[in-house]
Amino acid sequence: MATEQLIWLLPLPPLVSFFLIVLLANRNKALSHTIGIGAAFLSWLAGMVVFFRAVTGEHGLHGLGEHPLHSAMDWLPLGDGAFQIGVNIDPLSALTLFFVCWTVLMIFIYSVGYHNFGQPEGEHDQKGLPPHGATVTDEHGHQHTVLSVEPNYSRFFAFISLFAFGMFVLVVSDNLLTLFVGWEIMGLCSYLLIGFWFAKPSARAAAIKAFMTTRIGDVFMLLGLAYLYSAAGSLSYSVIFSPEVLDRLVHDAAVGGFLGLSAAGLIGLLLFIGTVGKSAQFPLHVWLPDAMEGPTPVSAMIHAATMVSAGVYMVIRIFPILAAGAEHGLTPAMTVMAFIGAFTALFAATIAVAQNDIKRVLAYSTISQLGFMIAALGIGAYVAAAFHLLTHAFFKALLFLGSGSVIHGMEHGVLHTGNHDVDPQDMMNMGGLRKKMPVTFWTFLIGGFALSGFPFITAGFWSKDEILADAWAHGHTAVFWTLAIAALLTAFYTMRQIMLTFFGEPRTKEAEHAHETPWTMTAPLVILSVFAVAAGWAGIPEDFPILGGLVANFIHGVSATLPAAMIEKAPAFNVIPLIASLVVALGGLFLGWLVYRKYKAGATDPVKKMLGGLHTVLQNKYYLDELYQATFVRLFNWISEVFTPAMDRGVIDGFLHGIARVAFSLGGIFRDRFETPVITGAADLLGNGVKGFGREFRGIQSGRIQQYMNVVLVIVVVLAVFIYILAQV
Amino acid sequence: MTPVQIIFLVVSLMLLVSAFMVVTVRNLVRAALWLISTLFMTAVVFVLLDAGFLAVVQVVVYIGAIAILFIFAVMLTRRVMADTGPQTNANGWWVGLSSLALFAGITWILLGWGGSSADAPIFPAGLDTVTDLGMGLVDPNGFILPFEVASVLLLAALIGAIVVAWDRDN
Amino acid sequence: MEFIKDPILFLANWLTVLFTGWDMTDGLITVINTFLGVFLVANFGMLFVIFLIWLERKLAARMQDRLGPNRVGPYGLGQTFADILKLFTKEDTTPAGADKAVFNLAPIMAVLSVLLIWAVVPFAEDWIGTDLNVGVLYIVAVGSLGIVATLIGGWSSNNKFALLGAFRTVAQLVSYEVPMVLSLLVPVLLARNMGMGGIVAEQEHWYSIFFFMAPIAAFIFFVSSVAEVGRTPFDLLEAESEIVAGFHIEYSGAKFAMIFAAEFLHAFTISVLTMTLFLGGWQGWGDQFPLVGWAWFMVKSLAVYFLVVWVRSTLPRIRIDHMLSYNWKFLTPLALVVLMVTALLDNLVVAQGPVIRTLAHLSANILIGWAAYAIMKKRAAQRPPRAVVGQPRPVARPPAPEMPAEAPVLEAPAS
Amino acid sequence: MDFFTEHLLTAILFSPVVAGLVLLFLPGEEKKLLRVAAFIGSLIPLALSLILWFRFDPTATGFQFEEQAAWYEAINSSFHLGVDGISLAMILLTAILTPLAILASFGISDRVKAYMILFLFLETGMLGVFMSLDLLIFFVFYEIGLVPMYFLINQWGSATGERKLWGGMVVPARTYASFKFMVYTMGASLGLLLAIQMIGVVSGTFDLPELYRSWTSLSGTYFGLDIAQVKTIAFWAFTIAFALKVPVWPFHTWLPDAHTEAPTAGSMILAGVLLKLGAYGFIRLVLPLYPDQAKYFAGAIAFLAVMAIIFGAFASYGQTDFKRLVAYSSVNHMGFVVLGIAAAALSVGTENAVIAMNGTVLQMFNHGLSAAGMFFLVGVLYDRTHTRDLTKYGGLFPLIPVYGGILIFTSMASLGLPGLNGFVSEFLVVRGAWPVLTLHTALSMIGLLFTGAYILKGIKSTLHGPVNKEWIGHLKEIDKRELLVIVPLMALMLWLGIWPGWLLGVINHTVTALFG
Amino acid sequence: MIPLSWYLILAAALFSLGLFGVLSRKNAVAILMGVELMLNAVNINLVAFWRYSAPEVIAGQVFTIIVFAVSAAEVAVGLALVISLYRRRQTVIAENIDLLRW
Repeated sequence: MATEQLIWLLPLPPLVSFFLIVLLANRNKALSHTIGIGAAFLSWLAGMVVFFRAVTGEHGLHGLGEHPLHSAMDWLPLGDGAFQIGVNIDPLSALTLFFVCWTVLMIFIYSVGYHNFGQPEGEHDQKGLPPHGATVTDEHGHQHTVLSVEPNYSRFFAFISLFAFGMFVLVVSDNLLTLFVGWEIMGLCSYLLIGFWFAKPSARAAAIKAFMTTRIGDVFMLLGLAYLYSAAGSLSYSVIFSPEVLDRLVHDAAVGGFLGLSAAGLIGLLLFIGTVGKSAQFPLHVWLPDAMEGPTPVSAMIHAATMVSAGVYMVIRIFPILAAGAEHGLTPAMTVMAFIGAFTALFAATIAVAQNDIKRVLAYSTISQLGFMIAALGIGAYVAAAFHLLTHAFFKALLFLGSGSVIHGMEHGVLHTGNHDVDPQDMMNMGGLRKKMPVTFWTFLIGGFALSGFPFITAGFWSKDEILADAWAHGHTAVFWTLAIAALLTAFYTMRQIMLTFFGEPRTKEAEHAHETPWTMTAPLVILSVFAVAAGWAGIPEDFPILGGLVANFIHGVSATLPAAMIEKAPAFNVIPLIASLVVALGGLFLGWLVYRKYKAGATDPVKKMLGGLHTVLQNKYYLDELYQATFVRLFNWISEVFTPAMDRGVIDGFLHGIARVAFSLGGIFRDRFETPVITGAADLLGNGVKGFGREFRGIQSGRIQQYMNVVLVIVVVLAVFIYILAQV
Repeated sequence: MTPVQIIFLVVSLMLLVSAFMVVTVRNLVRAALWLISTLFMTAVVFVLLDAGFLAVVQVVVYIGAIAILFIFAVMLTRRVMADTGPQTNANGWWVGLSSLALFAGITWILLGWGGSSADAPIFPAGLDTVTDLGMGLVDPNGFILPFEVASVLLLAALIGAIVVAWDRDN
Repeated sequence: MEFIKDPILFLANWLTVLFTGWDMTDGLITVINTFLGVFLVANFGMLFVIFLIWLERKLAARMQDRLGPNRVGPYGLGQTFADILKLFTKEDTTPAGADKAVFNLAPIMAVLSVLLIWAVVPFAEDWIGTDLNVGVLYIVAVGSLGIVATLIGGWSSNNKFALLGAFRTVAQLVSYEVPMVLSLLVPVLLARNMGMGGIVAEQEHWYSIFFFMAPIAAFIFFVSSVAEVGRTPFDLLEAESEIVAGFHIEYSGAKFAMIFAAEFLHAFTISVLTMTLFLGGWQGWGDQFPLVGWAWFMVKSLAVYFLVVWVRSTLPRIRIDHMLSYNWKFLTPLALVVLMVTALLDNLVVAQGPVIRTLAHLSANILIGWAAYAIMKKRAAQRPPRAVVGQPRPVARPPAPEMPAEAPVLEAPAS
Repeated sequence: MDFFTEHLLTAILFSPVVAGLVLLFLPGEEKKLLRVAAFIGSLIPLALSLILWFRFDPTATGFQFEEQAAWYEAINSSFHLGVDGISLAMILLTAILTPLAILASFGISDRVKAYMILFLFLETGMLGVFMSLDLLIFFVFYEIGLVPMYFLINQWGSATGERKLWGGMVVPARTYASFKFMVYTMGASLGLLLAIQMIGVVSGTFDLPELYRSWTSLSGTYFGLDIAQVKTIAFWAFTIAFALKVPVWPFHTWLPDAHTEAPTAGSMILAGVLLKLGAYGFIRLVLPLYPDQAKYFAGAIAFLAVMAIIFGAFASYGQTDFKRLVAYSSVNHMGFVVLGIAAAALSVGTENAVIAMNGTVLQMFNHGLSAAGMFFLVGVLYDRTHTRDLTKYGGLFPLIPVYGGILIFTSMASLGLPGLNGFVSEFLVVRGAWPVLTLHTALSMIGLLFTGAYILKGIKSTLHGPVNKEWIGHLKEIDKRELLVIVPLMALMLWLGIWPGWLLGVINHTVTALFG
Repeated sequence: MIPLSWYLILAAALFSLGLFGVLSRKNAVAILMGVELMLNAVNINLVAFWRYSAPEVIAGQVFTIIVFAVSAAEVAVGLALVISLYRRRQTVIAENIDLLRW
C-alpha cells in the first residue's frame, strides 16, 4: 500500500476500537482490552512502517524536509475554493510518531495489569471509584484481601483508544486545524480520564480544572488559527511555512499586527498560549499536578508522554512563524517563550523538591522538563527541543509507569494489612522496595538517571546537554544558568525520590508486604527503559570527543523540517556546557544520596529542616491555586450568579414588566369607564330584546312535524289559489 | 272503451281503494298488506305503460324489501300500537280537506292543460328498454352521475340505519 | 311423428284449427290457448308434488335404513293420495283472535308465489310459459312474495310460536336472498341475458354449461335456495323441537295442505332453477326435439332434487346464529367476490372462444375456492377451543360452595 | 418538471396540516393511534424534503422549485415559494426535528390529539417561513408559528413553578412564560409588519426577488423623509423583530422562561427551529434588503451578539436549573450566529463574508441539532426524576451509563468539540469575523471559554460526583423510544463534525452567490 | 288508447291520499307508508311522461330507478329511526315526539 494511504489509515484503528468497545464490548473486559490493544498494535505497526519508509525514503531523513510524505483532500467547500485537510509526514512528525507509537502501545499493555485484569470483582467496588479489593478464600480456607478488577475496565480502554486516535491525528495532520481537532479530542479524553473515578469529588474537580485551564489556552489558539487563516489564507503547513507567506506575515501591514508586533508575532503568541495551557507552562500549569487524580497509565500517557508533549510539538511545528523575522536576535514571541520556559523549569523544579506524593513529584518534573523544551525553542534551539521532547517522552513515561507499579505494590501491602489510611502514594510510607520489586526498581532507576541526565549513557543527558550547549552557544547566559540550576534540582529531587522509595528499610508494614507487579506491567517498563537509554544515542553531537560520530546523529535531520532559510547547523562543541551538565547531574544525584541515605521512619524530611518556612510555601506550590481561586474564580462566579441574573431578571424583565403594568392599568381604566357601561350594555340590550321576542313566539314551536307540514300544505294551497288569481288579472 | 282501458280502470280503482285503506285502516299490519297490494297495482300500471322491467323492480324492491321492513317495524312496535282508538290525529279533518283541495286543484289544472289529452306514440318496435336503461345508467354521457349518487345515497342510508338502530345499551 | 316430437305444439295447432272451425275470433282463441297453457303448467306442478312427496319419503327412508311408505298401492305409491284425502276432510279451524282474512290469505299466497315461478321455467325448446326478458329478476320478485306469505301467516295466527317462526323466516329468507341474487347474477352476466330461455340457449355445448364456468356460484345458489325453501339444515322456521311447528302451527286441513304442497313444490322448483341456470336446462345429447328436451329436463332436475333430499336427510339443523353468520360472513362475501371476478374476467376472455373462456373461469373459481378455504382454515385455527360446559350436577342438590371454583368457567364460544 | 416536482414545496408545506386534519377525525381516546399517526404524518414532510434535497441542484444559482400563485392581487402579494441552499438546509432541519420531537412527546398522555395537531401546524408555520419568497406570506407564517407554540407552553408546559410579578401578583410559571413569549414576539413583529407594509406601499410589490432588485436601488423621498432614513427606520424594525427572535442580548429574557416551561418536545422545536426563524430573517431579508444600513450598523449588532455570547455563557453557568442552563446556552450559541451575520454584513463581497455566512448557516443547523438533543436529554432526566434542580442530581453515571454517555456526547457537541458538528461552524464564524470585527471576536472568546464551564457544570452535577443515594433503584435507563429520538441526532452531529462537506456544499454555493 | 291525463289524475289521487296519510296518521310507521304512496305517485307520473313524450329517451325510467333507490334509503333510515325511537321513548306516536331534542 502506498505510504500516504497508510498514513491516512494510521489513526483509524483506535477510533474503530473506541466505537466497538462503547457499542459492543462494554460488558466484556477481555474483549475490550483485546480490541484496544489490537488497535494500538495496528497503529503501532502502521506507524513503524511509515516511520522507516519515511527515514529510508529516496531522500532520506534530510530529504524528507523538502519532500514530505503528503496527501490532501477537500474538506470544507468555502467560496470558490475549499479548505483542505491532509496527512503529512516530515522529519519532525516522523520522530514524534515514533515515540508516540511506542509509548501508546506500552501504556495500553501496562493498563491491563494496572487495572488488575483477571482479579476477582470487589464486593464494595462501584463504578466511578477505584477498586477497594476483594476478599478471597484460598484452598487452606484462609481469607485474605487481594486487588480487585476495575469496575469500568472497558470504559477505560474505550477512552484511551479515543485518546490515541486524537494523538495520531495530531501527529499526522498536515494543517493546524486538524492538529487542533486532535488536540481538543485529547483534551476531552484527558477530562474524561482524569475524571475516570468521577465519584471522587477531588477527581471530578481535577478533571474540570484540567479541561477549563487548557481551554483558556485553546480559545486563544483558536483565535490564533483564525488570524493565521485569514492572514495566510490557509492553514496547511506547506502554505503557511512557505517563505513568501512568512514574509507577508512579518512585513505586510494589511494583515494587521499591533503593539509593534508583526502579525507573525501575534499569531505566534496566540498559538503559544495554547501550548502554555496544554503543556502546563506557568501560569496555566496548575492543572497538571491535580491531574494525577487519574489512573497512573493516564498520567503516564496524557500527562507525560503524549498530550503535554503535543503542546511542545505544536510550538516546534510553528517555530517558523515564531522565528519569522528573527534575522537579528530573537523575535518578541521567542523572548516570551524563553522567559516562560526557563522560569517554569526552575519554578516547577523547586516545587517538586518539596512534594511527598510520588506522582506529584513526577508531575512537577514534567512541567519543568517541558519548560526546558520551551526555553530551548525560545532561544532557537529547534533540534534540541525536539530531541528533548523525544527522550523525555520515553523516560518520563517510564518513570510514571514505574511509580504506578510502586503504588500498585504498595496497594498490595495496604490490602494485606487492611490499614486503609496509609496513602500508598506517599513516599514517606515507602522505603526498601528495592528488594521487594527488583524490576520496578531497576527500571525506575534508569528512568530517574535519564531524567537527571546521568552522563554519557542515559538519553536525558544528551538532550539536556544539547539544550544547555545551544543556550551557551547563542549566548543566552540567563537562560543557561536558570536551566542549569533547574537541572541540578531535577537531579536532586529524582535522587530523593529514588532514595525514599527504594533504599533504606521499609518504613511501614505496607512497604514490607509490597510485592512485584505482574508482567503486563513490568514488561513495558523494561522496553521503555531500553529507549530511555538508547534514544539519546541518536543525538550525540558529531564533534563530541570520543563518543562523537560513533552513532550517526540522526536527530539533526529534524531540522530539515524547517524552511531552508532557517536551518542552522548544530553549534560547535564547547566544554563549558558539558562540564556544567556533568556537574549538575552528578552533583544533584550525589546531594540527594547524601541527604537521604540515613533517612529513618518518622524523621522529619531533611529538606524541610534545611528550607524551613520556604518549604511550606513550596509544598503549597506558592499558593497559586489559592490566588486563582480568590481572584478569577470568585469574580466569574459573582458575575454569573449575582450580576447576570440581576441584569436579566432585574433590569430587563423589570423594564418589560413596567410596560406590562402600564398596559394593564390602561386596559383596566378602559374596561371600567367605557367597555362595561357602553358596549356591553348595548350588547345586553340587544340580547334581551331577542330573548323576549323568542319567548313570545315560542308557542308555534309545538315540535309536531305533522302540524308544521299541515301549515305548509294549507299555505301552499292558499298561495296557489292566490297566484292563480294574480295570473288571471 | 277498449279492453286496455277497462283493465286500466279496474287496476287504478283497486289501486286507489287499497291506497285509501292504507291511510285509513286501523290495524297497521293490514295497512301494510294494503300497501303491498297498492304497490303491486302500481307495478301493473307500469306494465300497462310498457315498462316491464320497472314493474318487476317495483315488485322486488317494494314488496320484497320495503313491505318486509314495514311488517317488521309494526311487529316491533305493536305492544304500544294497540289497534284500539283512532289512528288519525286531531287535525285529520283539516288535512283531509286540504289534500282534497290539492287533488282538486291538480286535476283542474290538468284538465285545463291541453297536452294532457295526448295519446301515446306507438311503442317503437325492437326498442329494448332494459338494455337502454342499463346502458343509460352506466353511460358517462348518460346518467352515470345520478346513478352513482344514488348508490352513494344507498350506502349512506345503510350505514345511517345501522348506526341509528344500534342498541348501545347492550 | 310431430305429436311425438312436440305434443304441446301439436295440441295447440289442433285446438286452433278446431276453434276456428267453431268460428271464434282470433283474440278469443289466443285467450283460451293461453289459459290452457297456464292451466297446464300450474297443474303440472301441483300434481307432480304428489309424486315428489312419495319420492322424498322413499328416498329419506332408504337413507335412514327404513322402508318408507309401502302399504298403500305398489311401493306405497298411493300413500300420498291417502294423505291428501285425510287432509282435505279435516275440519278447517281458525284460532280465536286470529286475523281471519290475513290468516286465509297466507296459504294462497304461499302456493301462488311458487306457482308463479313456473311461468318462466323453460321445460324444453319453446315449452315455456312466457320467456320474460327479465325472467331471472322475475323469479326473485315472485320469490319474495313467499316471504310475505310466511310472514303474514305466522303473524295472523296470533300465536307466539307462529310469530317466532315468522321472525325467523324473515331473518333467514331476507338474508339468504342476498347471496342468492348475487349468485343468480353470475349466469346472467355470463349469458348476457336475463331471460331464462336465453340463459339456457347460451349453454348449448357441454363445455359451455355454466356449472363449469361458475361452480362456486352454483354452489352458493344451491345452498341459499335450499335456505330459501327452509329445508334441513335450514329448517329453523319450523323447527319442531324449538318452536313446535313454526309459522304454520295453527294451520290444519286444506290450508296446511297448501302450505305443505307449496314447500315441496318449491323444493323441486329450486332444483329446476339450479338445473336450468347452471346445468344447461333441457339441453342434452341426442337429436333435439322438445320431448327429448323435456326428458333431459326432468332427469337433470330430479338428479338435483335427489341432492336436495340427500342433504335434508343427512345434515342436522344448524343453530340460528351459525345460520346467519354462515350467510353474512361466508356466502355473501364469497358471492360478491365471485361476481366481481367473473364480471372482470369475462370481459377479458369472452372473445377467446368458449373453451378458453370456460377454462379461465374454471381456474379463477378454483383459485377463489382455494383462497376461501385457506381463509376459513386460518380463522378456524384462530378460534379458541370450545369452552367445556360445566360438569352435569344433580339437580336437587345445590352446588357445594367450592364447586364453582372447580367447575370450568362458562364461556361463550367466540364466533 | 413533472407536476409533482413543480408543487413539491406546496406538498411539503401543507402535508403536516393535512396530517393534522386527518388526526382531527381520529378518536380522541385512542392515544397510541394518535401518536403513531402524528409521527407518520410528520414523516411525510421529511420524506418529501429528502426528495427535495436530492432533486435540488446545488450548483444552480438563485431560487429553485419556485411556485407562484395569485394570493392577494389587490396589493400585488402572491403566494410565492422557493428554496435556495440556505432555506433548504433549514427545511431539512425542520423536517428532521419535527418527527423526533413528536416521537419525544409520546409520553404526553393529556389531550394527545390537540397536542399532536398543534405540533403539526407548528411545523407548517416554520416550513412556510423558510420557503416563502413574499414578504406578506413570510410574515403570515412567521406569526402562525407563534400560536401553536403558545398553546404548547401554556397547556402542556411544566405544571409546577411560579413567577412573582409586581404587587405580589403570582402567576404559574408556564402562563407567565407563554404570555411573555407571545406578547413580546408579537410586539416586536408589529414593527416588522409596519415596515413590510411600508415597503409594499413604496415599491408596490411584496415579491422578494423583485424587491431584491427594486428596493435596494430605490431613491427619492417618501413620507417626507429621504429614502435613506426610511430604509434606516425599516431596517431597525426588521432588525429588532428578528433580533428578538434569535434572540440577542438584551431581548433574550423571554427565551429562558419559554424554553424552561415548555414541554420537552416544545423546547426541542423552540430551540431547534424557532430561534432559526430570526436568524433566517436576517439572512433572507435584512442583509439583502438593507445592505448599506446593515454595513453601517453591523458594529452595533455585533456588539449585541457578543453581549449575548458572553452573558449567555455566564448566565447559563450561574443556573441551578438544568433546563434553564441549556436554555441560556442557546443565547450563547445563537450569539455566534448573529456575530457571523454582522461580520458578513460588514464585509459583504469578500471572502470573509462568505466564510462567516457559511459558518452562520452551518451553526444554525448544528445548534438546531445539539440544542434539540440537549433539551430532549434534560426532558428524559426530568421524566424520571421530576426535578430539574442540578443540586438534586449527582453521580447518576453508574445508574444510567447509556444515558450518561449520550449526555456527554451531546454536551460535547454543543460545546463545540472538534470532531463534532459545533466546532466547524464556530471556527468558520470566528475566522470570518476576526479580520473585520477583531475586538468583538476576541471578546466573544470569553463566552466560548465559559461555554466549556457551563457544559462541564451540567455534566459534573448530573453524572459525576458521589452517587446520590436517593436515585438508586428508582432511575430507569433511557428506553428504546428515547434512543430512537436521540440516536439520529447523534449520528448527524458526528457526521457533520467529521464530514460537513455534504451540507456545506449546498449552503456554500448559495452563500457565495449572495455575499461573495 | 288511454290518454295521458288518466295516469296523471291517478297519480294525483294517489299523491293526495299519501299526503293525507302522512299528515293525519298518528303512527310514525304509517306516516312512512304515506310517504311511500306519494313516491309511487311520482313514479307513475315519471313513467307516464316517459311513455307519452319520448320512449326513446330513457330518462323517465332512470329517474324512476333513482326514486326507487331514494325511497329504499328513506325507508331504511326512517324505520331505523322509528325502532331506536321506540327503544328510548317506548312510543311511535308522532305527536308524542315533540321534545325537539333526542
